[in-house]
Amino acid sequence: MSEKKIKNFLVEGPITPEKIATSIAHHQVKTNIGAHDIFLGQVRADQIEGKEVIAIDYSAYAEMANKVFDEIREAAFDKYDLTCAHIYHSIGVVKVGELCLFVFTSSKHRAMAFDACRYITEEIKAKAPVFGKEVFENSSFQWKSNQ
Amino acid sequence: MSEKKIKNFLVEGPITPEKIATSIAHHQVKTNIGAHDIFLGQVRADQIEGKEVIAIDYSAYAEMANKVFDEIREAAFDKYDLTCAHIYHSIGVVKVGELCLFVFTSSKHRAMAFDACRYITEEIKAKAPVFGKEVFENSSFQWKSNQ
Amino acid sequence: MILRLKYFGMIAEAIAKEEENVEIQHRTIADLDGLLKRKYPQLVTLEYQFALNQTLAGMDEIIKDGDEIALLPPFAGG
Amino acid sequence: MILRLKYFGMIAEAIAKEEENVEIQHRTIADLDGLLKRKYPQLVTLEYQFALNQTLAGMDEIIKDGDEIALLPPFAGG
Repeated sequence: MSEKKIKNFLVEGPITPEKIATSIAHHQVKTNIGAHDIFLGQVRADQIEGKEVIAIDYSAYAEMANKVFDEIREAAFDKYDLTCAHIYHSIGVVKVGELCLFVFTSSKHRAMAFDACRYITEEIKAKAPVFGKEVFENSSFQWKSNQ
Repeated sequence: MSEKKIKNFLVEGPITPEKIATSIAHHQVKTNIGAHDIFLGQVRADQIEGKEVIAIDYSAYAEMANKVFDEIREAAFDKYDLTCAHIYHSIGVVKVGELCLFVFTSSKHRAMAFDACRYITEEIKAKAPVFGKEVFENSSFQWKSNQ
Repeated sequence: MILRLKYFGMIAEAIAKEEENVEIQHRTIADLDGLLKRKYPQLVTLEYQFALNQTLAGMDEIIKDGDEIALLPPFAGG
Repeated sequence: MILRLKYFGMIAEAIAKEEENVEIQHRTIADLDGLLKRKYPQLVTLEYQFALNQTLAGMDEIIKDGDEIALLPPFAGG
Protein backbone atom coordinates (compact mmCIF):
# COMPACT_ATOMS: atom_id res chain seq x y z
CA MET A 1 0.00 0.00 0.00
CA SER A 2 1.33 3.41 -0.95
CA GLU A 3 1.22 5.77 2.00
CA LYS A 4 1.24 8.91 -0.13
CA LYS A 5 -0.74 11.64 1.56
CA ILE A 6 -3.40 12.85 -0.85
CA LYS A 7 -4.20 16.56 -0.86
CA ASN A 8 -7.78 17.75 -0.40
CA PHE A 9 -9.03 19.32 -3.62
CA LEU A 10 -12.61 19.82 -2.39
CA VAL A 11 -13.78 23.10 -0.89
CA GLU A 12 -17.03 23.68 0.98
CA GLY A 13 -19.32 26.08 -0.92
CA PRO A 14 -18.46 28.42 -3.80
CA ILE A 15 -14.93 29.36 -4.81
CA THR A 16 -14.51 33.09 -4.25
CA PRO A 17 -12.80 35.64 -6.51
CA GLU A 18 -10.65 36.53 -3.46
CA LYS A 19 -9.35 32.96 -3.27
CA ILE A 20 -8.38 33.20 -6.93
CA ALA A 21 -6.61 36.53 -6.37
CA THR A 22 -4.70 35.08 -3.40
CA SER A 23 -3.68 32.07 -5.45
CA ILE A 24 -2.46 34.28 -8.31
CA ALA A 25 -0.53 36.51 -5.87
CA HIS A 26 1.24 33.47 -4.39
CA HIS A 27 2.75 32.77 -7.82
CA GLN A 28 4.46 36.12 -8.13
CA VAL A 29 7.53 34.81 -6.29
CA LYS A 30 7.98 32.10 -8.94
CA THR A 31 9.96 34.12 -11.42
CA ASN A 32 10.43 31.27 -13.90
CA ILE A 33 6.69 31.44 -14.73
CA GLY A 34 5.78 33.30 -17.93
CA ALA A 35 2.18 32.21 -18.44
CA HIS A 36 -0.83 31.18 -16.38
CA ASP A 37 -4.11 29.74 -17.59
CA ILE A 38 -7.13 29.66 -15.31
CA PHE A 39 -10.38 27.83 -15.97
CA LEU A 40 -13.43 28.70 -13.88
CA GLY A 41 -16.71 26.81 -13.90
CA GLN A 42 -19.71 28.98 -13.02
CA VAL A 43 -23.24 27.74 -12.19
CA ARG A 44 -25.70 28.71 -14.95
CA ALA A 45 -29.37 29.65 -14.54
CA ASP A 46 -30.47 27.01 -17.06
CA GLN A 47 -34.14 26.72 -17.95
CA ILE A 48 -35.27 23.09 -17.78
CA GLU A 49 -38.87 22.35 -18.71
CA GLY A 50 -39.89 25.88 -17.76
CA LYS A 51 -38.14 25.87 -14.38
CA GLU A 52 -35.02 27.91 -13.65
CA VAL A 53 -31.96 26.46 -11.91
CA ILE A 54 -31.05 28.54 -8.83
CA ALA A 55 -28.15 26.43 -7.50
CA ILE A 56 -26.27 23.17 -7.83
CA ASP A 57 -25.82 21.04 -4.73
CA TYR A 58 -22.59 19.10 -5.22
CA SER A 59 -21.60 15.91 -3.46
CA ALA A 60 -18.66 13.59 -4.06
CA TYR A 61 -17.12 10.26 -3.22
CA ALA A 62 -14.50 12.34 -1.46
CA GLU A 63 -11.67 9.82 -1.01
CA MET A 64 -11.89 8.65 -4.61
CA ALA A 65 -12.41 12.19 -5.96
CA ASN A 66 -9.24 13.39 -4.23
CA LYS A 67 -7.35 10.38 -5.60
CA VAL A 68 -8.66 11.12 -9.13
CA PHE A 69 -7.81 14.85 -8.89
CA ASP A 70 -4.31 13.91 -7.72
CA GLU A 71 -3.86 11.44 -10.60
CA ILE A 72 -5.10 14.00 -13.14
CA ARG A 73 -2.72 16.61 -11.75
CA GLU A 74 0.24 14.19 -11.81
CA ALA A 75 -0.64 13.14 -15.39
CA ALA A 76 -0.66 16.82 -16.40
CA PHE A 77 2.85 17.26 -14.95
CA ASP A 78 3.97 14.19 -16.92
CA LYS A 79 2.45 15.37 -20.20
CA TYR A 80 3.27 19.09 -20.01
CA ASP A 81 6.21 21.16 -18.85
CA LEU A 82 4.48 22.85 -15.92
CA THR A 83 5.73 24.92 -13.01
CA CYS A 84 2.49 24.65 -11.01
CA ALA A 85 -0.97 23.14 -11.26
CA HIS A 86 -3.88 23.59 -8.85
CA ILE A 87 -7.41 22.20 -8.79
CA TYR A 88 -10.28 23.18 -6.48
CA HIS A 89 -13.83 21.83 -6.76
CA SER A 90 -16.80 22.90 -4.67
CA ILE A 91 -18.87 20.59 -2.50
CA GLY A 92 -22.29 21.61 -1.17
CA VAL A 93 -24.54 24.36 -2.49
CA VAL A 94 -23.18 26.71 -5.17
CA LYS A 95 -25.68 29.32 -6.28
CA VAL A 96 -26.20 30.54 -9.82
CA GLY A 97 -23.38 32.94 -10.83
CA GLU A 98 -21.00 31.46 -8.26
CA LEU A 99 -17.88 29.44 -9.10
CA CYS A 100 -17.69 25.66 -8.62
CA LEU A 101 -14.39 24.76 -10.32
CA PHE A 102 -10.98 26.48 -10.36
CA VAL A 103 -8.16 24.98 -12.45
CA PHE A 104 -4.90 26.93 -12.46
CA THR A 105 -1.83 25.98 -14.53
CA SER A 106 1.47 27.84 -14.81
CA SER A 107 4.41 27.34 -17.14
CA LYS A 108 7.38 29.08 -18.65
CA HIS A 109 5.53 29.48 -21.96
CA ARG A 110 1.88 29.87 -22.83
CA ALA A 111 1.28 26.75 -24.96
CA MET A 112 1.92 24.38 -22.04
CA ALA A 113 -0.24 26.38 -19.62
CA PHE A 114 -3.14 26.42 -22.11
CA ASP A 115 -2.85 22.74 -23.05
CA ALA A 116 -2.56 21.57 -19.46
CA CYS A 117 -5.47 23.66 -18.17
CA ARG A 118 -7.76 22.28 -20.84
CA TYR A 119 -6.53 18.73 -20.32
CA ILE A 120 -7.14 18.90 -16.56
CA THR A 121 -10.60 20.43 -17.01
CA GLU A 122 -11.69 17.75 -19.52
CA GLU A 123 -10.31 14.99 -17.33
CA ILE A 124 -12.18 16.31 -14.28
CA LYS A 125 -15.46 16.38 -16.21
CA ALA A 126 -14.93 12.81 -17.40
CA LYS A 127 -13.36 11.11 -14.39
CA ALA A 128 -14.04 12.83 -11.06
CA PRO A 129 -16.77 11.15 -8.96
CA VAL A 130 -18.58 14.40 -8.25
CA PHE A 131 -22.37 14.51 -8.39
CA GLY A 132 -24.70 17.48 -8.70
CA LYS A 133 -28.34 18.22 -8.06
CA GLU A 134 -29.73 21.09 -10.10
CA VAL A 135 -32.04 22.86 -7.65
CA PHE A 136 -35.02 24.82 -9.05
CA GLU A 137 -36.91 27.84 -7.71
CA ASN A 138 -39.68 25.68 -6.27
CA SER A 139 -37.10 23.53 -4.38
CA SER A 140 -37.61 20.60 -6.74
CA PHE A 141 -34.42 19.28 -8.32
CA GLN A 142 -32.97 17.01 -10.96
CA TRP A 143 -29.66 15.16 -11.09
CA LYS A 144 -27.09 16.69 -13.43
CA SER A 145 -24.96 14.58 -15.77
CA ASN A 146 -21.87 15.50 -17.81
CA GLN A 147 -22.80 12.95 -20.49
CA MET B 1 -14.79 57.73 -41.19
CA SER B 2 -16.27 55.56 -38.47
CA GLU B 3 -16.68 57.51 -35.26
CA LYS B 4 -16.69 54.40 -33.09
CA LYS B 5 -15.20 55.15 -29.70
CA ILE B 6 -12.35 52.72 -29.07
CA LYS B 7 -11.93 51.44 -25.53
CA ASN B 8 -8.58 51.77 -23.77
CA PHE B 9 -7.03 48.34 -23.27
CA LEU B 10 -3.73 49.65 -21.88
CA VAL B 11 -3.12 49.92 -18.15
CA GLU B 12 -0.25 51.76 -16.48
CA GLY B 13 2.05 49.37 -14.60
CA PRO B 14 1.37 45.76 -13.59
CA ILE B 15 -2.05 44.12 -13.57
CA THR B 16 -2.89 43.26 -9.97
CA PRO B 17 -4.52 40.06 -8.64
CA GLU B 18 -7.15 42.36 -7.07
CA LYS B 19 -8.11 43.70 -10.50
CA ILE B 20 -8.56 40.13 -11.70
CA ALA B 21 -10.73 39.26 -8.67
CA THR B 22 -12.89 42.35 -9.25
CA SER B 23 -13.30 41.46 -12.89
CA ILE B 24 -14.32 37.88 -12.02
CA ALA B 25 -16.78 39.14 -9.38
CA HIS B 26 -18.44 41.45 -11.94
CA HIS B 27 -19.37 38.39 -14.00
CA GLN B 28 -21.34 36.69 -11.24
CA VAL B 29 -24.51 38.58 -12.24
CA LYS B 30 -24.29 37.08 -15.75
CA THR B 31 -26.09 33.83 -15.03
CA ASN B 32 -25.91 32.55 -18.62
CA ILE B 33 -22.13 32.08 -18.21
CA GLY B 34 -20.96 28.53 -17.48
CA ALA B 35 -17.24 28.82 -18.17
CA HIS B 36 -14.46 31.39 -17.96
CA ASP B 37 -10.92 31.12 -19.24
CA ILE B 38 -8.26 33.56 -18.09
CA PHE B 39 -4.78 33.93 -19.54
CA LEU B 40 -2.15 35.83 -17.57
CA GLY B 41 1.25 36.84 -18.89
CA GLN B 42 3.89 37.15 -16.13
CA VAL B 43 7.34 38.71 -16.48
CA ARG B 44 10.06 36.04 -16.21
CA ALA B 45 13.53 36.43 -14.67
CA ASP B 46 15.20 35.17 -17.83
CA GLN B 47 18.98 34.80 -17.91
CA ILE B 48 20.42 36.41 -21.03
CA GLU B 49 24.17 36.16 -21.51
CA GLY B 50 24.67 35.85 -17.77
CA LYS B 51 22.49 38.81 -16.86
CA GLU B 52 19.13 38.44 -15.15
CA VAL B 53 16.01 40.28 -16.32
CA ILE B 54 14.49 42.28 -13.44
CA ALA B 55 11.65 44.00 -15.33
CA ILE B 56 10.17 44.71 -18.74
CA ASP B 57 9.50 48.31 -19.68
CA TYR B 58 6.56 48.24 -22.12
CA SER B 59 5.66 50.96 -24.59
CA ALA B 60 3.08 50.97 -27.36
CA TYR B 61 1.78 52.81 -30.37
CA ALA B 62 -1.26 53.41 -28.19
CA GLU B 63 -3.86 54.50 -30.77
CA MET B 64 -3.02 51.61 -33.07
CA ALA B 65 -2.67 49.11 -30.21
CA ASN B 66 -6.15 49.95 -28.94
CA LYS B 67 -7.53 49.61 -32.47
CA VAL B 68 -5.82 46.22 -32.85
CA PHE B 69 -7.05 44.98 -29.44
CA ASP B 70 -10.57 46.08 -30.38
CA GLU B 71 -10.37 44.27 -33.75
CA ILE B 72 -9.03 41.09 -32.10
CA ARG B 73 -11.84 41.20 -29.54
CA GLU B 74 -14.50 41.74 -32.22
CA ALA B 75 -13.04 38.91 -34.32
CA ALA B 76 -13.23 36.61 -31.28
CA PHE B 77 -16.94 37.46 -30.85
CA ASP B 78 -17.47 36.67 -34.56
CA LYS B 79 -15.61 33.35 -34.39
CA TYR B 80 -16.81 32.06 -31.01
CA ASP B 81 -20.08 32.10 -29.10
CA LEU B 82 -18.95 34.36 -26.25
CA THR B 83 -20.79 36.17 -23.50
CA CYS B 84 -17.87 38.45 -22.58
CA ALA B 85 -14.27 39.09 -23.57
CA HIS B 86 -11.79 41.44 -21.90
CA ILE B 87 -8.19 42.35 -22.65
CA TYR B 88 -5.78 44.40 -20.52
CA HIS B 89 -2.11 44.98 -21.37
CA SER B 90 0.41 46.81 -19.22
CA ILE B 91 2.37 49.86 -20.30
CA GLY B 92 5.45 51.04 -18.41
CA VAL B 93 7.58 49.04 -16.01
CA VAL B 94 6.40 45.58 -14.96
CA LYS B 95 8.76 43.83 -12.57
CA VAL B 96 9.66 40.15 -12.62
CA GLY B 97 6.77 38.08 -11.16
CA GLU B 98 4.22 40.77 -11.97
CA LEU B 99 1.47 40.42 -14.58
CA CYS B 100 1.58 42.23 -17.93
CA LEU B 101 -1.34 40.68 -19.84
CA PHE B 102 -4.85 39.68 -18.74
CA VAL B 103 -7.19 38.02 -21.26
CA PHE B 104 -10.60 36.96 -19.93
CA THR B 105 -13.24 35.10 -21.96
CA SER B 106 -16.63 33.85 -20.83
CA SER B 107 -19.14 31.59 -22.53
CA LYS B 108 -22.03 29.26 -21.87
CA HIS B 109 -19.78 26.22 -22.41
CA ARG B 110 -16.09 25.64 -21.82
CA ALA B 111 -14.89 24.89 -25.37
CA MET B 112 -15.71 28.37 -26.63
CA ALA B 113 -14.12 30.10 -23.62
CA PHE B 114 -10.90 28.05 -24.06
CA ASP B 115 -10.72 28.51 -27.83
CA ALA B 116 -11.40 32.24 -27.69
CA CYS B 117 -8.92 32.95 -24.88
CA ARG B 118 -6.14 31.21 -26.76
CA TYR B 119 -7.08 32.87 -30.05
CA ILE B 120 -7.03 36.34 -28.47
CA THR B 121 -3.70 35.70 -26.73
CA GLU B 122 -2.01 34.46 -29.93
CA GLU B 123 -3.41 37.38 -31.92
CA ILE B 124 -2.13 39.89 -29.36
CA LYS B 125 1.37 38.40 -29.50
CA ALA B 126 1.36 38.55 -33.31
CA LYS B 127 -0.44 41.81 -34.05
CA ALA B 128 -0.41 44.32 -31.19
CA PRO B 129 2.16 47.13 -31.61
CA VAL B 130 3.51 46.77 -28.09
CA PHE B 131 7.26 46.98 -27.51
CA GLY B 132 9.30 45.84 -24.53
CA LYS B 133 12.70 46.52 -23.09
CA GLU B 134 14.09 43.72 -20.95
CA VAL B 135 15.84 45.56 -18.12
CA PHE B 136 18.78 43.85 -16.38
CA GLU B 137 20.15 44.17 -12.83
CA ASN B 138 22.89 46.56 -13.93
CA SER B 139 20.27 48.84 -15.63
CA SER B 140 21.41 47.77 -19.09
CA PHE B 141 18.64 46.48 -21.34
CA GLN B 142 17.80 44.72 -24.57
CA TRP B 143 14.75 44.95 -26.81
CA LYS B 144 12.41 41.99 -26.60
CA SER B 145 10.84 40.39 -29.66
CA ASN B 146 7.99 37.87 -29.97
CA GLN B 147 9.52 36.41 -33.14
CA MET C 1 -17.49 -12.26 3.12
CA ILE C 2 -18.36 -8.72 4.25
CA LEU C 3 -18.31 -5.81 1.83
CA ARG C 4 -18.59 -2.13 2.58
CA LEU C 5 -21.02 -0.58 0.05
CA LYS C 6 -21.33 3.15 -0.62
CA TYR C 7 -24.08 4.83 -2.62
CA PHE C 8 -23.90 8.31 -4.13
CA GLY C 9 -26.13 10.93 -5.74
CA MET C 10 -29.26 9.62 -7.41
CA ILE C 11 -28.38 6.04 -6.38
CA ALA C 12 -28.29 6.98 -2.71
CA GLU C 13 -31.56 8.82 -3.20
CA ALA C 14 -33.21 5.91 -5.05
CA ILE C 15 -32.41 3.34 -2.38
CA ALA C 16 -32.63 5.86 0.51
CA LYS C 17 -29.28 4.77 1.91
CA GLU C 18 -25.73 6.16 1.72
CA GLU C 19 -23.89 3.08 2.87
CA GLU C 20 -24.28 -0.38 4.31
CA ASN C 21 -22.36 -3.59 4.93
CA VAL C 22 -23.51 -6.63 3.00
CA GLU C 23 -22.51 -10.25 3.37
CA ILE C 24 -22.24 -12.13 0.08
CA GLN C 25 -20.90 -15.43 -1.25
CA HIS C 26 -20.37 -14.04 -4.72
CA ARG C 27 -17.04 -13.38 -6.33
CA THR C 28 -17.36 -10.73 -9.05
CA ILE C 29 -18.80 -7.25 -9.45
CA ALA C 30 -21.37 -8.79 -11.84
CA ASP C 31 -22.50 -11.16 -9.06
CA LEU C 32 -22.84 -8.25 -6.66
CA ASP C 33 -24.72 -6.21 -9.26
CA GLY C 34 -27.25 -9.04 -9.68
CA LEU C 35 -27.73 -9.29 -5.92
CA LEU C 36 -28.23 -5.54 -5.55
CA LYS C 37 -30.72 -5.39 -8.44
CA ARG C 38 -32.80 -8.11 -6.76
CA LYS C 39 -32.57 -6.29 -3.42
CA TYR C 40 -33.25 -2.84 -4.92
CA PRO C 41 -35.31 -3.25 -8.14
CA GLN C 42 -35.21 0.54 -8.68
CA LEU C 43 -31.53 0.12 -9.69
CA VAL C 44 -32.57 -1.65 -12.90
CA THR C 45 -33.56 1.60 -14.62
CA LEU C 46 -30.69 3.70 -13.26
CA GLU C 47 -27.28 4.38 -14.79
CA TYR C 48 -24.23 3.72 -12.61
CA GLN C 49 -20.67 2.42 -12.52
CA PHE C 50 -18.88 0.46 -9.81
CA ALA C 51 -15.75 1.60 -8.02
CA LEU C 52 -13.70 -1.09 -6.27
CA ASN C 53 -11.45 0.37 -3.57
CA GLN C 54 -11.79 3.83 -5.14
CA THR C 55 -10.98 2.77 -8.71
CA LEU C 56 -13.55 2.21 -11.47
CA ALA C 57 -14.11 -1.52 -11.85
CA GLY C 58 -15.43 -3.67 -14.71
CA MET C 59 -18.11 -6.32 -14.23
CA ASP C 60 -15.64 -9.23 -14.22
CA GLU C 61 -13.41 -7.91 -11.44
CA ILE C 62 -12.98 -10.18 -8.43
CA ILE C 63 -14.14 -8.97 -5.01
CA LYS C 64 -12.22 -9.77 -1.85
CA ASP C 65 -13.26 -9.70 1.80
CA GLY C 66 -13.14 -6.17 3.22
CA ASP C 67 -13.27 -4.41 -0.14
CA GLU C 68 -14.96 -1.03 -0.37
CA ILE C 69 -17.38 -0.88 -3.28
CA ALA C 70 -19.24 2.23 -4.46
CA LEU C 71 -22.13 2.70 -6.88
CA LEU C 72 -21.49 5.90 -8.84
CA PRO C 73 -24.17 7.62 -10.91
CA PRO C 74 -23.14 9.83 -13.89
CA PHE C 75 -20.49 12.39 -13.01
CA ALA C 76 -21.42 16.08 -12.92
CA GLY C 77 -18.19 17.78 -11.82
CA GLY C 78 -17.11 21.14 -13.16
CA MET D 1 3.41 66.96 -48.96
CA ILE D 2 3.75 66.79 -45.18
CA LEU D 3 3.76 63.46 -43.32
CA ARG D 4 3.59 62.80 -39.63
CA LEU D 5 6.20 60.15 -38.70
CA LYS D 6 6.23 58.21 -35.45
CA TYR D 7 9.07 56.00 -34.20
CA PHE D 8 8.76 53.33 -31.54
CA GLY D 9 10.91 51.07 -29.36
CA MET D 10 14.37 50.33 -30.69
CA ILE D 11 13.70 52.49 -33.78
CA ALA D 12 12.99 55.55 -31.64
CA GLU D 13 16.11 54.75 -29.65
CA ALA D 14 18.29 54.26 -32.74
CA ILE D 15 17.36 57.59 -34.31
CA ALA D 16 16.92 59.37 -30.93
CA LYS D 17 13.53 60.73 -31.93
CA GLU D 18 9.93 59.71 -31.21
CA GLU D 19 8.25 61.73 -33.94
CA GLU D 20 8.79 64.35 -36.59
CA ASN D 21 7.10 65.92 -39.59
CA VAL D 22 8.80 65.36 -42.93
CA GLU D 23 8.12 66.94 -46.29
CA ILE D 24 8.52 64.55 -49.22
CA GLN D 25 7.67 64.39 -52.93
CA HIS D 26 7.53 60.61 -52.97
CA ARG D 27 4.40 58.54 -53.37
CA THR D 28 4.83 55.08 -51.81
CA ILE D 29 5.98 53.58 -48.54
CA ALA D 30 9.01 52.19 -50.42
CA ASP D 31 9.96 55.73 -51.50
CA LEU D 32 9.66 56.92 -47.91
CA ASP D 33 11.69 53.95 -46.67
CA GLY D 34 14.50 54.84 -49.08
CA LEU D 35 14.47 58.46 -47.94
CA LEU D 36 14.55 57.46 -44.26
CA LYS D 37 17.41 55.00 -44.77
CA ARG D 38 19.47 57.75 -46.41
CA LYS D 39 18.60 60.17 -43.59
CA TYR D 40 19.16 57.56 -40.80
CA PRO D 41 21.69 54.94 -42.03
CA GLN D 42 21.28 53.06 -38.71
CA LEU D 43 17.84 51.90 -39.97
CA VAL D 44 19.50 49.69 -42.60
CA THR D 45 20.40 47.02 -40.04
CA LEU D 46 17.17 47.22 -38.02
CA GLU D 47 13.99 45.22 -38.43
CA TYR D 48 10.73 47.19 -38.69
CA GLN D 49 7.34 47.40 -40.38
CA PHE D 50 5.39 50.45 -41.50
CA ALA D 51 1.93 51.41 -40.26
CA LEU D 52 -0.08 53.82 -42.42
CA ASN D 53 -2.81 55.55 -40.44
CA GLN D 54 -2.58 52.86 -37.75
CA THR D 55 -2.77 49.87 -40.08
CA LEU D 56 0.20 47.76 -41.21
CA ALA D 57 1.16 48.83 -44.73
CA GLY D 58 3.06 47.08 -47.53
CA MET D 59 5.89 48.76 -49.46
CA ASP D 60 3.73 49.59 -52.49
CA GLU D 61 1.01 51.48 -50.61
CA ILE D 62 0.37 55.06 -51.70
CA ILE D 63 0.94 57.89 -49.23
CA LYS D 64 -1.33 60.93 -49.15
CA ASP D 65 -0.83 64.39 -47.65
CA GLY D 66 -1.49 64.40 -43.90
CA ASP D 67 -1.05 60.64 -43.42
CA GLU D 68 0.34 59.36 -40.12
CA ILE D 69 3.11 56.84 -40.66
CA ALA D 70 4.81 54.79 -37.95
CA LEU D 71 7.95 52.66 -37.94
CA LEU D 72 7.30 49.62 -35.77
CA PRO D 73 10.06 47.32 -34.50
CA PRO D 74 9.25 43.66 -33.65
CA PHE D 75 6.26 43.28 -31.34
CA ALA D 76 6.80 42.12 -27.77
CA GLY D 77 3.30 42.22 -26.30
CA GLY D 78 2.06 39.65 -23.79
